[in-house]
Amino acid sequence: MSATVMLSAEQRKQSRNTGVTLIILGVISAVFFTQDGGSAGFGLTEGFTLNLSSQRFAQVLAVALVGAGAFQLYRGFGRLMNVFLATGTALFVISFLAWSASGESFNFTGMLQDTVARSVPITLGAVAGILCERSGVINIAIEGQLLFAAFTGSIVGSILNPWFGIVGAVASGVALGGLLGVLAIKYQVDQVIVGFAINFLSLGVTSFVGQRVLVTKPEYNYLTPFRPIDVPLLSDIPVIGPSMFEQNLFVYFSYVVVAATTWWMYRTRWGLRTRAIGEYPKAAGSLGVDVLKLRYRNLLIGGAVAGLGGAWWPVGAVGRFDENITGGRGFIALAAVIFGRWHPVGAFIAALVFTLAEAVRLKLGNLDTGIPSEFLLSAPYFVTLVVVAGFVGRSRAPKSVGQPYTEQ
Amino acid sequence: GGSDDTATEDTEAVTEETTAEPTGLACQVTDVGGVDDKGFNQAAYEGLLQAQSELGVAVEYLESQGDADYDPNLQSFIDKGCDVIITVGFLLADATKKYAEANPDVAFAIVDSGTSAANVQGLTFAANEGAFLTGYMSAAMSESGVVGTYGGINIPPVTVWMQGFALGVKYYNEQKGADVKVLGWDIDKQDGTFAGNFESLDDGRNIAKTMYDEGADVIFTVAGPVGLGSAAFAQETDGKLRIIGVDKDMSISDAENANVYLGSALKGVTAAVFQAVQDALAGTGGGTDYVGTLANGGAGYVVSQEIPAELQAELDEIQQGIIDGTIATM
Amino acid sequence: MPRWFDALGSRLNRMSSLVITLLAVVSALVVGAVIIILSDVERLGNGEIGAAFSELATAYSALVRGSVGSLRALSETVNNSTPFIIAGVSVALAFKTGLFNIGATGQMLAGGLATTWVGFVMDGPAIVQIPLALLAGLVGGALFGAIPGVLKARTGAHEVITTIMLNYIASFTILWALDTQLFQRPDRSDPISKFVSDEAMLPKVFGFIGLGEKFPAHSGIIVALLVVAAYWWFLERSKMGFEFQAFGQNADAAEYAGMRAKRLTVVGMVVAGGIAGVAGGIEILGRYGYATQTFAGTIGFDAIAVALLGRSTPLGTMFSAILFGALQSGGREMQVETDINIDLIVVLRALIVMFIAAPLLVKAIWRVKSAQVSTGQTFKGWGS
Amino acid sequence: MRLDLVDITKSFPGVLANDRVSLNVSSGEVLALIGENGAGKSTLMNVLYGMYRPDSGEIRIDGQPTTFQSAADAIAAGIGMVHQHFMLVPVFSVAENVVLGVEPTGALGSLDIAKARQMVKEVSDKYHLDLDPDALIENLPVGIQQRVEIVKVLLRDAKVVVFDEPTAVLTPSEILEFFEIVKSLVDAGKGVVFITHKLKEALHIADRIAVLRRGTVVGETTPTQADENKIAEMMVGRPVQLVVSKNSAQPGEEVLSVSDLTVLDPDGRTVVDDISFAVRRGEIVGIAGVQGNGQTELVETLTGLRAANNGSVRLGGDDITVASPRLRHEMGMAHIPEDRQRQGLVVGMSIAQNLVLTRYHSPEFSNGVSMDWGKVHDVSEELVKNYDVRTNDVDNLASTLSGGNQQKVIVARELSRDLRLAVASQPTRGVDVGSIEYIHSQIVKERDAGTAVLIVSTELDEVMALSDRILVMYRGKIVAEVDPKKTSAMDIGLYMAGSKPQGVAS
Ligand SMILES: Nc1ncnc2c1ncn2[C@@H]1O[C@H](COP(=O)(O)OP(=O)(O)OP(=O)(O)O)[C@@H](O)[C@H]1O
Ligand SMILES: Nc1ncnc2c1ncn2[C@@H]1O[C@H](COP(=O)(O)OP(=O)(O)OP(=O)(O)O)[C@@H](O)[C@H]1O
Ligand SMILES: [Mg+2]
Ligand SMILES: [Mg+2]
Repeated sequence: MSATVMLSAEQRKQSRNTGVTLIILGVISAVFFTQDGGSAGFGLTEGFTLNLSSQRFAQVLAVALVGAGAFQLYRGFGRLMNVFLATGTALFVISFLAWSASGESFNFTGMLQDTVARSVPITLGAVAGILCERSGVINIAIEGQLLFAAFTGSIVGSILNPWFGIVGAVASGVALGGLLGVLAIKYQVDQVIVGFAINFLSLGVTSFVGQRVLVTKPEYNYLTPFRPIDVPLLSDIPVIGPSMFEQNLFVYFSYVVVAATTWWMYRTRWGLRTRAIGEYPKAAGSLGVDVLKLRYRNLLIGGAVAGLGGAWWPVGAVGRFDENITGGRGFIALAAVIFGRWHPVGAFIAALVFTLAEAVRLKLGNLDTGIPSEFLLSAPYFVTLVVVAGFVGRSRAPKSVGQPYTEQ
Repeated sequence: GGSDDTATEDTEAVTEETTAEPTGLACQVTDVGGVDDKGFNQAAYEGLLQAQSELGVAVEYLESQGDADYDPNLQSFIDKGCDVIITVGFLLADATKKYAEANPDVAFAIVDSGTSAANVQGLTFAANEGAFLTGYMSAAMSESGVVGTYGGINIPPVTVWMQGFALGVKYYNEQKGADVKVLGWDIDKQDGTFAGNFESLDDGRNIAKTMYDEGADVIFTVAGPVGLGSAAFAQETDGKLRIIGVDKDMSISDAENANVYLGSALKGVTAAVFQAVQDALAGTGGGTDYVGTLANGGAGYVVSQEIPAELQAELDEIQQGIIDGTIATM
Repeated sequence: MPRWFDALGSRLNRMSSLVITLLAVVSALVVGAVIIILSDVERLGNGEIGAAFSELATAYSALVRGSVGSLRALSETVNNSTPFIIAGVSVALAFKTGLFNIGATGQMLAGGLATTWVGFVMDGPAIVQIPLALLAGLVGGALFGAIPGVLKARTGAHEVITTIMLNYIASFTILWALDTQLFQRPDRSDPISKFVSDEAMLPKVFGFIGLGEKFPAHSGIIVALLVVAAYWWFLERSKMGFEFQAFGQNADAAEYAGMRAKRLTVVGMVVAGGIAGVAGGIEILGRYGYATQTFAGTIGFDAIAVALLGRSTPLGTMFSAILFGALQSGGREMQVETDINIDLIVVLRALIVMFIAAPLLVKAIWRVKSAQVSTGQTFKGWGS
Repeated sequence: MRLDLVDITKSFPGVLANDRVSLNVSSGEVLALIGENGAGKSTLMNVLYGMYRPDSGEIRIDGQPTTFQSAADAIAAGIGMVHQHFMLVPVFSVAENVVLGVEPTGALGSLDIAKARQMVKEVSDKYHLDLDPDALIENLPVGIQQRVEIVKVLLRDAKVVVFDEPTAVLTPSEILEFFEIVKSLVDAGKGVVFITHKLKEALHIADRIAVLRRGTVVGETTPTQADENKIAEMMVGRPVQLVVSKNSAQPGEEVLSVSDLTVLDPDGRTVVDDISFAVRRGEIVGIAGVQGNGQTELVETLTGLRAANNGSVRLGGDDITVASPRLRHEMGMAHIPEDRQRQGLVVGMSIAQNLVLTRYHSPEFSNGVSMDWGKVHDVSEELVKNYDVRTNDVDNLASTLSGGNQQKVIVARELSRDLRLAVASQPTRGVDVGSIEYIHSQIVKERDAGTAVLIVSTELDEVMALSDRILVMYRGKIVAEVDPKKTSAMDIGLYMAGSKPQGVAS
């Protein structure tokens, strides 16, 4: 008997869920998105706007989705399952947009551009979290690290210049990473408690000191953020180019960080040891790897990455700090860590899913859909919920994350 | 108490010179977001400071961190023997009513809400009037024929601005047979684009960017600090995108970005609060409603020098029309 | 080793761990003081070091006076502690079941809204209304808590993600709800609900002996203490409590023993959500009498710190909740008497949590010997 | 080189694990270290390996006193260790595990995985331990995992190699292979410390035998001077019954009947492949097989922890293929799980609570809402006494018990009630002779009381000693049914390895 003929309960459940999902999406687009006759303009480049008939598109898509779903239930795509699911979902989103934009047009490329730009702090925050958790330390403090870094970044950046702002932000990220390290590793404090404490500490200190100092000295809280820089050649690619390569340095930083961390995590000695101490520290320890030192190191690097992410607010976006400016982005990043399955690229994608949903909801605000603004506001969170429940499901954390390591 | 620098200095100054005779104690309870919120809490507090210097009253304020703080803060001020207590924001309406009724001998005034007791003066504002004019002005100044607006959250004190703005644009279209489009507020549905908060500046940046991508070249921000993010983005567009500030003249409050502000729609909170303190000390004002309008200067707008003289003339005309009620702004 | 010896040892430990806790609080206050002084730019600028320090003294004494200094202060502390206790138990119970409930805020909103609804649609004697309204809160919170539970049981979606998302969704949904005919107060255009009927409001706890004026704390504290007692009974005596803890500590063993993982996950979140819902209801019936978008404030989130600090035990959670409540009322008084902004409270809270959670650190700082200290982890990783 | 442990003392909170222990081992010799559970063997070796620092006493290498700050020092000093619980990262490949800590690197510290593979190859070829460097550890049978551990040690060219209970998980043939490896190590001039419970093996391979009891060395002897009984007595401190005494079975009607049972793992691989068999009341059926041939999945399916993809399971005529674990339990099925730490116990709970883990809900202890802990306490005291669990208080945490006693808690819990079927998986893994003797006698008692017993063990001796019939599992199939009295361990070992003994028709 071979596996292709028979499926385990898990697999059956998964493939069934996929099939059902596809069909549901199909039905939805059949029922709703075919309502409106008009054609929707997707602004792709300066000159060119792609007009597609929301009705036609939805009809075709509906048939395709239901067909695919049925096939999935009846035979199963096997390996390709997730590819179909992803494509199906993407097309569904487009159909949804076409429906809402029918009779009007909107700047599609600009939407993607915002999606990428806004993903920066979430991605960097998540990578910071991954660096810590891969080596076995839970980092709930991402929000706090981002917030504090934004604070120092703005002050230092205003007094000296934006570049120093980044340095200051990174430094404060490292400092908080160190604090997390000392408490979680040396004094073996409950790691989740430390994380929360650091979050409260950052919120409190930045608000308190901010109020006492920045109000007195507004000049310490104004700097000129980075402007977008076009990457030669790449930025000329239609749609992709403007969305990914007409951005400011922070976006490019985040590309580099994601790529570097991935390489570092899976292709280097450090990475191997890091994953080892996250999975089974005793094993690494028994081979003479200095578990604690490595954990410290990763927490500091993670802090630096979070610091860079925090610098995005003053230096990469709005040129100043304000009370609680990060507004919970660090917790979205935490979700992205899990959602992205502790993989930098996964986290990047997770962040994009979230910010795409945000960008879409803003477009919808300008288009004529009957949806109340309160529901539009919750859309990004709702989408994340659905995506995590529907596609991501159970994800495997590093085995020993959260458990302090003692040599004896 | 209070940690606003000017506050401390002046309070000390006052308490020193008036350990002799403070003419009274004027107190303010803010809603969430302190007296540094670049919004109405700050505006109201400036009214108190004005009263402090001009009327020689001592001033105090308490910041509320959440709804749970309203009652205790009011109680503290009752205990402190404040002569007049200014509460800021409709969120404090119920608490204000409660304490006003319990303490008939203390004078209260509440910003953004009507009177609710014999000793409460309501301070409300026809914010839509100023917004209407900035809307007209924006429409006139827009080259792209698209303007935008967005709010913090979907509550009347916010949407009243957006409504006035949109109506101003509508009026411009009617007058000039133009077709200037408004993003972010739908007059019929009474709904539009919101940041969902009053703190995340990058939301402001992102919303401005999104509207800019859809062609908007003037954006009216009604979300407190969030608007600063829009200004920051406008900076990047090198003058292609202009911002209309709210509450106060943002070209002053956000001096660094002064150049991006095409104007601001104003709400005379500061003046009203000053007036309220004065009335309270005089024992008048209780049970009445002060409504700030273009007429009494309690609502208004400012524009940057650059706007052409004839547009300014039109604006003055419209302003007159609004004042004598020939032009509807709601 | 003889039993009495163990007993003695553990008593000594408990005592010394009390000492450690006190030292932790002291350490926090010291660090807080440093922050206050250093951030007092004007005074330092003008070289008025003395003034800065005297303000510091005022601040800290105000902190004490405002939290326990008078009957009114005490009663404020009680009112503040009440929701912390209940929501804290919600989070703690989830921890015991191996679940990380970040969603107490959303569950409070859901429960509070349900309570409000019952509060204003029905009338009748308090004895009927109050229990029913709170029951509604329980149900509301439970239903909202069920979502992450079922999602985890069915799809494995991690509750940390889902509860965070649901908090945002809840806060926007309540904003919408408060604008609907059903909830919105007729004479108001802003998102604020109708008043619950007077009978539904919780009476003052000492009203019956005429202390209602001097000690205005509402009787929600009684509910809170009942919740703590119930939580204790649940953990120590109940069958399901045993299942929850077995599952929380070793899911494989629990399944081996015939417990139903999926059901426990769902029920665990339902119960936690229900308790948080009651916390929301208590705030409505005890404090406000109506619902706004922000009535839950950050209680649901602070409750996580409360539960962590209390090691998720009934008494521990209760005491840390009371500490948080005291800091809150103390902070208000501090703001009244000094120029120190209330945000400082958040700082102090963070420092206290940090130091109390780090006994080894405190011992190192204060050169304390002895005292066995636990360094257990409340939340054992992300599972998988 | 010569290695001396002198007066090593090491205590843990509440436990004196090693008490002035002195031992020595030199190149080219095998020292067997024997002792009950909790005697302190692992602790002593962890001290030697720098994982623990001793409270007092010292380590000498060729007479030179040395102190190890960490494992790194010990490794540098030429000491290698194959731990009782393998120190392998399950999600890593063989090569990654082997080179961890001594990774060959290229530019920018990038891993040179090709070099790593080659390093593994060299060593494994040299000592004839064939290994696929790219296989994932979690997919490897324990026997192979152990080879990886050995290669790890050899790669760091250790001069003294410590094996902590290496044979517990091996088949007879694997054990023989293992002894070959040990010999080749000794021939290569290495000193070997060999920790075991299995006296036979100690006698077979060791040059010297040291016996540890309650943290102290109670004696040292040599295979020529001593025999099994003598050593066992030294270990336990009293004469021990080594061979299971049982009279022949009186099989009754079928209790458990399994037909065409097929099970897939989550990834869809077939792990139990169309199995059919029956167990009758009053008999002990043993399932022999190398770990990882589907026994685990079979047991989990029989006990309701895993869903069957095909086929049926019947208990006394009732179809229980889809019954929940609890229902099966209530129908009189007992389950002694293979991994006591992972499944059998909640170590953070009290011994008493663990003793009722599978029946806390019964009317005896609970009215459905609340628990009667008083009752639980009394029953537990009783069980602890009857099943000889060594503890001074049933309210102590289960984690405070040594391995053997933890196992007895499970046995007590599962066997102390009226049963129709008892499924016991690795009932005595890592348990000392004293406890083994006891647990075995309990199992036989169950059989004689008319229970159908299914034993699954990778320790062939155990299966042979206990079973009335033996089924051999290989690659998810039952490849043979043999009578232990008529078949040799060697032949069964061959079945377990997938081949057939000579003279057996295919
Ligand atoms: N043994 C049980 N008793 C009662 N309720 C249960 C039990 N097991 C699960 N549940 C609840 O019922 C729901 C469905 O359980 P089920 O085991 O069918 O989930 P499932 O494995 O996703 O099912 P399927 O594989 O058919 O999708 C679960 O979400 C859980 O809340
Ligand atoms: N890390 C530890 N903390 C506390 N006690 C420990 C620790 N490790 C071992 N012990 C205790 O020390 C004693 C010796 O344990 P050790 O593991 O050395 O025995 P052992 O001879 O290896 O037993 P086994 O044959 O089961 O492996 C036991 O009582 C054990 O409970
Ligand atoms: Mg503040
Ligand atoms: Mg051992």
